[in-house]
Amino acid sequence: MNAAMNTQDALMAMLPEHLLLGGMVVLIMMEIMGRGSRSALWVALGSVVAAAAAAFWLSNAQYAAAPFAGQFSVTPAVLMAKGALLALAVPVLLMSRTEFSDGEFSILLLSSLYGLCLLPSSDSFLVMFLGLELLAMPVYALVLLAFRRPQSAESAFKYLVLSGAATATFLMGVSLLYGATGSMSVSEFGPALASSDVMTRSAVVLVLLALFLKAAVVPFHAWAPDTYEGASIPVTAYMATLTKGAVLLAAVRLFSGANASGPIVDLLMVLPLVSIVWGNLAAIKQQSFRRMIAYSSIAHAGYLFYAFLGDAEGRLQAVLFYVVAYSVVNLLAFAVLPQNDDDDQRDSLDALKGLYHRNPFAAAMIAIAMLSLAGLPPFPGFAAKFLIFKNVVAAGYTTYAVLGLVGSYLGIYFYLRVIQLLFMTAGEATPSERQAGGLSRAAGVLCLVGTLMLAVLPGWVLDRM
Amino acid sequence: MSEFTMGPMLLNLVLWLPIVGAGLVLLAARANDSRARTISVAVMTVQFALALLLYLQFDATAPGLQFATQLPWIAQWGVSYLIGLDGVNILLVLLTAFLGPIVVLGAWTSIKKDVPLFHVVVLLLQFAMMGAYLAQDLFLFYLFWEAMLIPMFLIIGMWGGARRVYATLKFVLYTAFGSILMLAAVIYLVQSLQQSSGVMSFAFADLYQSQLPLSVQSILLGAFALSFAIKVPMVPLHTWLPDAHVEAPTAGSVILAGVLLKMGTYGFMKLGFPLFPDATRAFTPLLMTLAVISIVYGACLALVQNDIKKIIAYSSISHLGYVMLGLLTLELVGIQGAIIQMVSHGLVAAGLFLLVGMIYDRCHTRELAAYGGLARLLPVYSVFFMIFTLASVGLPTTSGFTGEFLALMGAFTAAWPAHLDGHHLPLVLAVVAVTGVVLGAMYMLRFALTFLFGAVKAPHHSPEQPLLDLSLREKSILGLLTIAVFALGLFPGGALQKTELAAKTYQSLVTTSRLPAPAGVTP
Amino acid sequence: MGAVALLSAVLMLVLREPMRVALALITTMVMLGGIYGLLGVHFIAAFQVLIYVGAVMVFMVYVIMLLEVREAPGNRRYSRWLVPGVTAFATLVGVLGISVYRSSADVLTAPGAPPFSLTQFSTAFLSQYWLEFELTSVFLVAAIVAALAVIKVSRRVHGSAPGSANG
Amino acid sequence: MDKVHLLLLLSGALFSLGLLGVIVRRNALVMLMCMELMLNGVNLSLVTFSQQRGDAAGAVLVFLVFVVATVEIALAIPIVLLLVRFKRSMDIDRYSDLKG
Amino acid sequence: MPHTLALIALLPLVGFLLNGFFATALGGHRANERVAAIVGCAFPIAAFALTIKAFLDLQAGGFTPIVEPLYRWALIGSSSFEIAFYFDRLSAIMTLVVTGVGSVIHIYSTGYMHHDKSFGRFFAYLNLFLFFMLLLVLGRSMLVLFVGWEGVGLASYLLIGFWFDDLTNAKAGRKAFITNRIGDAGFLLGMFLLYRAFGTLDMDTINGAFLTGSGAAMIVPASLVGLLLFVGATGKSAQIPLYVWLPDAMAGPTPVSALIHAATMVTAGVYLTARMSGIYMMAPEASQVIAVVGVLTAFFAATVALVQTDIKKVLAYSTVSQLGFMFLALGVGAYGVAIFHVVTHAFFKACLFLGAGSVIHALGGEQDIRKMGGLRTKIPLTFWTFAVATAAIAGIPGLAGFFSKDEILWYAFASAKGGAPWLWGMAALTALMTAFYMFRLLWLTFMGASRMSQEVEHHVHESPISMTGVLMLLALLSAGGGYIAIPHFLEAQIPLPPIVESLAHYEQTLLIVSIVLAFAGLGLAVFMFGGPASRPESIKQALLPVHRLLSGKYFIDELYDRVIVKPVAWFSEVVLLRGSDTLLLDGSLNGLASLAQRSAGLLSRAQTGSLHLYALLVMVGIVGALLWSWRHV
Repeated sequence: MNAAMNTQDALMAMLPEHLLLGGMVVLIMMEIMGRGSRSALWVALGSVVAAAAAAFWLSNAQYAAAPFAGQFSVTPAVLMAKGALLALAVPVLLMSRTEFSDGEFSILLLSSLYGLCLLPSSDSFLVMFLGLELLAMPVYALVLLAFRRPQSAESAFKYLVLSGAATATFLMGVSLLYGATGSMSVSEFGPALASSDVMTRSAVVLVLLALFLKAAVVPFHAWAPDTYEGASIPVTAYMATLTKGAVLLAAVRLFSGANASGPIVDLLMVLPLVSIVWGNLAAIKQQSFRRMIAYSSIAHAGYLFYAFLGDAEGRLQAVLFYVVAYSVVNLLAFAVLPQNDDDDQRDSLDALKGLYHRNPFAAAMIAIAMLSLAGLPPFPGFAAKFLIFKNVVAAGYTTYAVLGLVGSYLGIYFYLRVIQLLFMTAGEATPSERQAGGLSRAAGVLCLVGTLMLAVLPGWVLDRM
Repeated sequence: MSEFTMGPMLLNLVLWLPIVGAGLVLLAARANDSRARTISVAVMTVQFALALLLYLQFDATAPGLQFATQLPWIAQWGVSYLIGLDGVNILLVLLTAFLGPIVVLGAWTSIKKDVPLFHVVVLLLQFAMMGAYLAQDLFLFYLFWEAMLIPMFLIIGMWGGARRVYATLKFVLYTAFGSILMLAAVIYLVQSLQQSSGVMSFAFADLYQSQLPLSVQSILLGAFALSFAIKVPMVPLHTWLPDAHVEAPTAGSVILAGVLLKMGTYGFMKLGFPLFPDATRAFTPLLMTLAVISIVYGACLALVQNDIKKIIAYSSISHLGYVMLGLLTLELVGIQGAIIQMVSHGLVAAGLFLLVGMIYDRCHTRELAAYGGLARLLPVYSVFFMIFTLASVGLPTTSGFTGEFLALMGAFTAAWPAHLDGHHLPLVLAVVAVTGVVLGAMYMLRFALTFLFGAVKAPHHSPEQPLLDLSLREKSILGLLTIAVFALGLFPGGALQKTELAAKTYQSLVTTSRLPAPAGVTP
Repeated sequence: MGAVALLSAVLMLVLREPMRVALALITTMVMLGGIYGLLGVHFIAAFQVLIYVGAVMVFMVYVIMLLEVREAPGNRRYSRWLVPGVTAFATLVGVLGISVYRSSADVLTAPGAPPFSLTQFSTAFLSQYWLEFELTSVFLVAAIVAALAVIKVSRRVHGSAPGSANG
Repeated sequence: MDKVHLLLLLSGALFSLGLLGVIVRRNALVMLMCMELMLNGVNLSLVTFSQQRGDAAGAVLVFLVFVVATVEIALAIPIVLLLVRFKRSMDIDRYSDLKG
Repeated sequence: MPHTLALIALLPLVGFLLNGFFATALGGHRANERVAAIVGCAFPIAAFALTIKAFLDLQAGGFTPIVEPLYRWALIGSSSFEIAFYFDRLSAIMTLVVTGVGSVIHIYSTGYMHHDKSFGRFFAYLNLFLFFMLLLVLGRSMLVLFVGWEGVGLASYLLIGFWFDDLTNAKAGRKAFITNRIGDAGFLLGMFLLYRAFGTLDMDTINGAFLTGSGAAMIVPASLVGLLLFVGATGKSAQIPLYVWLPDAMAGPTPVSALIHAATMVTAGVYLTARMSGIYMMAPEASQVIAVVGVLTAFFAATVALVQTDIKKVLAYSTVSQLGFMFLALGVGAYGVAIFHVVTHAFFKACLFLGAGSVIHALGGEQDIRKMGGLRTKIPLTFWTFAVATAAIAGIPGLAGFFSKDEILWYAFASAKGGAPWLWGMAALTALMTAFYMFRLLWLTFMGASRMSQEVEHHVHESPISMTGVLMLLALLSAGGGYIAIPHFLEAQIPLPPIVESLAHYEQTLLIVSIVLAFAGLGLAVFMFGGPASRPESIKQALLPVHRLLSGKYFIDELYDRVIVKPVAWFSEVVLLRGSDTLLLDGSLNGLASLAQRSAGLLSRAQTGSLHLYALLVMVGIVGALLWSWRHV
């Protein structure tokens, strides 16, 4: 392969990343020139849309390349995953308008997205490590950025410390794996699963646990509720959906082609199951919307990791479909949440009481989101869950599939409780309550379209994943 | 029948009309209550007309699905959009479509708040119920099956009584629990079909080919049965029903009793039993016992209720016990009886709930003791009440008789040879089930006695402001139901003819063993 | 040297004053740098001392001095999770140790490969790993923006925070 | 007990000590330093392996860890400053408003 | 006319619908009383006329049964459920009685119910009753019979509770319906057994199969079927143990008691048994049971009737007793005789009830015979007709009751199919009591001095011609009805049982004995009640415990209440509702819910907000996972 080809590949294969980077650069320039915080959003939006479009286009063209041998490669499926996640970032950006007027949000989000894009493509742990850090680091800042209340700092700090611990754990695992195999290649992870060597085994476990920590799987979940509650709506939305999805895609990349085996299986069965039950139960008593979503996301991390019990073949599809279905409705709920000058009020579940009578659209959208999160048909959450559990059963882990489903049953209650508040409980608006902003609602509509598409044409979507 | 090529299109229309209607209500009637009602009733009526047309065009001699549509939907999973009419669902589809306009008309004045939303929700529910009956693909069925929950959740929760939130949560959580396990079973079933035959399909017809060992069949049947038995509901999984009925608005009760509960028995008939024939036969004694317990238990509890809605709610448990009994006899007579009983209960319970709703609208209490002598006060109302009471009791010439009579006859017909062979349980059960006939008379007549006879007593009634007897609207919906009740009581032949082939198919599916070939033949 | 590193690391956890903790950490880091040097990876050793001790820890020490918030004397040093924490810690060390000792990986027993030079490292970094190099730069850019953003927030809440008088 | 094992044990011990520090120390800055300690522990093992393998990849990763660690501290310090500004304490136990 | 039989049945239905829609509150009383009366009577009379025509047709056809299919109710597999009518000698007799007696009672009612506010409704119900009764007797299939069977129950329920403003009346109606339902459950079971065996419910087929001993008949034991059907009959025809509803049923208007609870409906059980004689002929055990139950019912009901003070109650127990006689006849295989007694009983009991109705009418609603007396002169027509009917039931020779009752006694004694002297003895004793209590009734009501209050006495008046005319007609029939040789007429269809040879010569003796008994009863009654009032009182005092037992009707109602009704209610309320439903099922459900809530609270509290704890969790997680991963090493 000659250099020219390689350069072209480097350009093409990383086109989405380049577009994001370009957006970042433009934004930084604008920031430096001190103008256009208003147009920053549009620039960011443009670059995300362009990146997503590029990813879809390349995926559609069946583009596959490895411009940096052993470091970075793309396949159509990976590109599709990137495109999907990038597309999900659009509503996040749109709903950020009501909270963030500065350009920093956009820059940070773009850089985080850049990290996100690296993950499913990484061939070596080096790139994956950078991807994880690039994904998470801007979020520390983002959590703080809206700073509506003192707890935001606490929230950011907790996230930072535990995420740092995750980083260290990840590195420890990588290091041991490196020692055992002599290679930083991600493809060593799969075979290592079956290894009987203790060090290799510990390495694998540590890497996996680091991902559990990032994705908030019990018992590594504790940061999530506190962080989500302390952050602002768009950031919580981002963390609950894209960040989590990216970590899962990283996990898919790690496991690439390998079926779960050995001690990992136990971890993949038990901890996600505990997560499902824990998350769903703890969510019952919550009073804060974001906190509730956090517990919900803990449970969903459980379902997502269940996918790794299934055969490797359909794993990316299952995870991606789940992430998309789960994210799109989560974003839907966040996008239409009424605005309120008082962040505590906005976040409070009590504020949702009787929302239907004040704002039927928002209430209906939140209800759809909750039902989909609960995994009730015909909403996309169901098909997503179905796919995962189908794979789990196909792999022979029927008992755990049943337990997982029963665990998911526990969650129905608190989602319904939200609907109950929305529709069946009398409530008054607080004086400062307003409808969600126009862009935010536009984000909601986008998500609704996505939800409907996933609900009506899951087959079509799956075909492309 | 060859000239009738519009069938599939019409069937799709029957299914999707409510969605169109819901859209119209949303668009055209955002804050206009009466327009919402009009659209709703118009859509439902058209749906019924189409369903009736299809019923008439249905060829009773042709096996298999009719007017079927099959489109690939989720090709990767072998899921297709497959709907069609067969003998099992045709009457239920007709019933659902028939009750549609009645529900809307019944709620005409009693639903006062959030009227457009109410109609949207009712239409969505209608869509989901219709879909569940029409679906011939397990995935699709499950989708509709679960989708029914949400509108019902809203109907009870938003327009219900004082304890509506408790009731509606209980309803949904109870039902959802069954569904979750059923989902697991569905996945396993499809997966094992794929592994054994290489066919990835959710179509009922394909799943009927599956061969599973008895132990697996039993577990899967257990999961399906749990889900369906909750819906039916069979004792001891019934406690959600009285609460749901009591708290639901009239329209909710009517739909619940009229259509939704049949979903459980339909599920047994269409899926539970035919999918796992060997397990079904192995567990018939248990299931039959539960069915008979339901008959007696429901009746006994109806006997001591003081809430008029609860009486009917418990009577539903009792009546659906006959359906289960009939289905489990595996005798043609019993099966046919079960089908008729499903429809009959749909009509009768709907009528009774409407009647209770009408009196509730006037007097605002559900306490039996608060009433008396309504026959003197509201003669027209009382006549209808008497008719539906008697239909519920199963008096000959009403639909209730046709169903109960055939179902019990089936039970007995099946039990007698078993008895001669030394298996006495079925006979004992059949005899106990017959006592349900007596208990049925006891609780319904107790109800009627306190309600209609004796000294005039009714809240919100005074000589100066007497209660108004039924309005023309109320009379006409009850009249329609009455006609249906008598039609099915006096002339069930036509309906039975349409379902006979399906009943036979069901019978042969459940009686034919489908255990896998013995080990050694297959690795 | 390892022992010293370990000892000072333990000290980190025992010492009360943040400043002393920082000094202990510096000791550990320097010791580690020494180990790296002994291992023959001198440039890493140099980075260790330069970046960690030179940059990070200096920054840290600066902040500690800046934030001379004296904790109330009665304040406990440790959280209430000391005992379970230490237990878990001991187990973890044991587990990690055993996983290293019982491993059959050849790397543990093979004689060390000849140490590579800075040149080799640099060449590798800029050829085989130049993607990482580029990504690092992206990362740093993002980090700068993030840091700026955080500082901006600090400045924004400066006026409103109750403790602003102290700042 | 040879050198490699000892180094790895040290690495593990430092890593664990770092984590323990996060668990038991109440001072926010000390916690941050303990995080650094964890990373240092990891670095040690990376260097060891890299040296043992004669492979540059480990060293490259160490280099990246330097960068990341620096950045994390650079971000963490302002956050701690912000925390202190509100409660005038570095005791992390006082920062548990978010719970439940 | 191709659909004569259907028309016979349907004509009253038309009457019901017309009156129901136009002459009741349902139709806003659009039709006035006169129109309602005309409509109400015209259709039964037309039905009677058609019945006569049908009878003539039957006769013309040499009494070959006429089968008239109407439509197919259902076809299930190969078994077809046809709605068809069947007209043979037996149904002809029944139809004639039903339409005939029915028509005259309708006419009587126009007078009796005059000025009742629900006049139209009454006629609607009566017509409805006739419709169902005709279905019952004309149906070919047991299905049709059952439709009629339950339908007459419904009509009875509605008519007993006709004056529903008084809850007691409505309760009596309910009691009748439910008691009947219990019987019906047995009937259903019997029917199911027959269906199982034959795949059809056509009674002629079933009878034929049993009589010829076809293979299908072997599947089910005839005795079991017979007993189950008899359970149904005990309900409808008020036999032990299900007779309890009939006395209470007197709550209905008197014409109802006459038509439904004396002449027609209550004899449905007799009709059923006679109709299914094919089975009973093959089921001696069942027949034995029937005979015993019949004679016991006759006896016990008669004893109760001895002390009743309500004019209608006496007649009600008398009806029960007479029905017992009929079942005794059935039990010993004398089906034709039973039907004979059905017919004669229809005449004289209808006459008695209508006479009682006339008395009640005259007294403005008074029913207590202790407050009557001396009415003979005030309402002579009523008296004379009542006296004739009393004589008939008491078995005074020459009158209708004598012939039928005597035949019953004879067959009870001598039938080769279960006759036994002790049956005869019981029956004869009952006959004596019958004569006694009937004449007691006659005397207390019409003879002696008046015990009425001044005001009542003042208003006493003879009933209008519509009522007295009917009374006279029925008295005539009571007198002459015995000369219709029904057993003989039916013998061609259902043979009478053979007589035990050795007993044949007792016939004359027994005849004399029964005549003596009838007159003894008369004499005893006259002796007791014709004299001073202290005489019955002293006897009452002498036999106080017996009197109490009898006037308490053996406390059977109370017994049922204690043993069945209360326990069922208790079981439902306490065990099922409070125990199982509320405590066990809902309790465990709520327990689970609160468990979830509590564990949710627990998990929530575990999230203390302490970063230390979170880090500890992480560490423990890592340690645990690593240790776990070694499990397989």
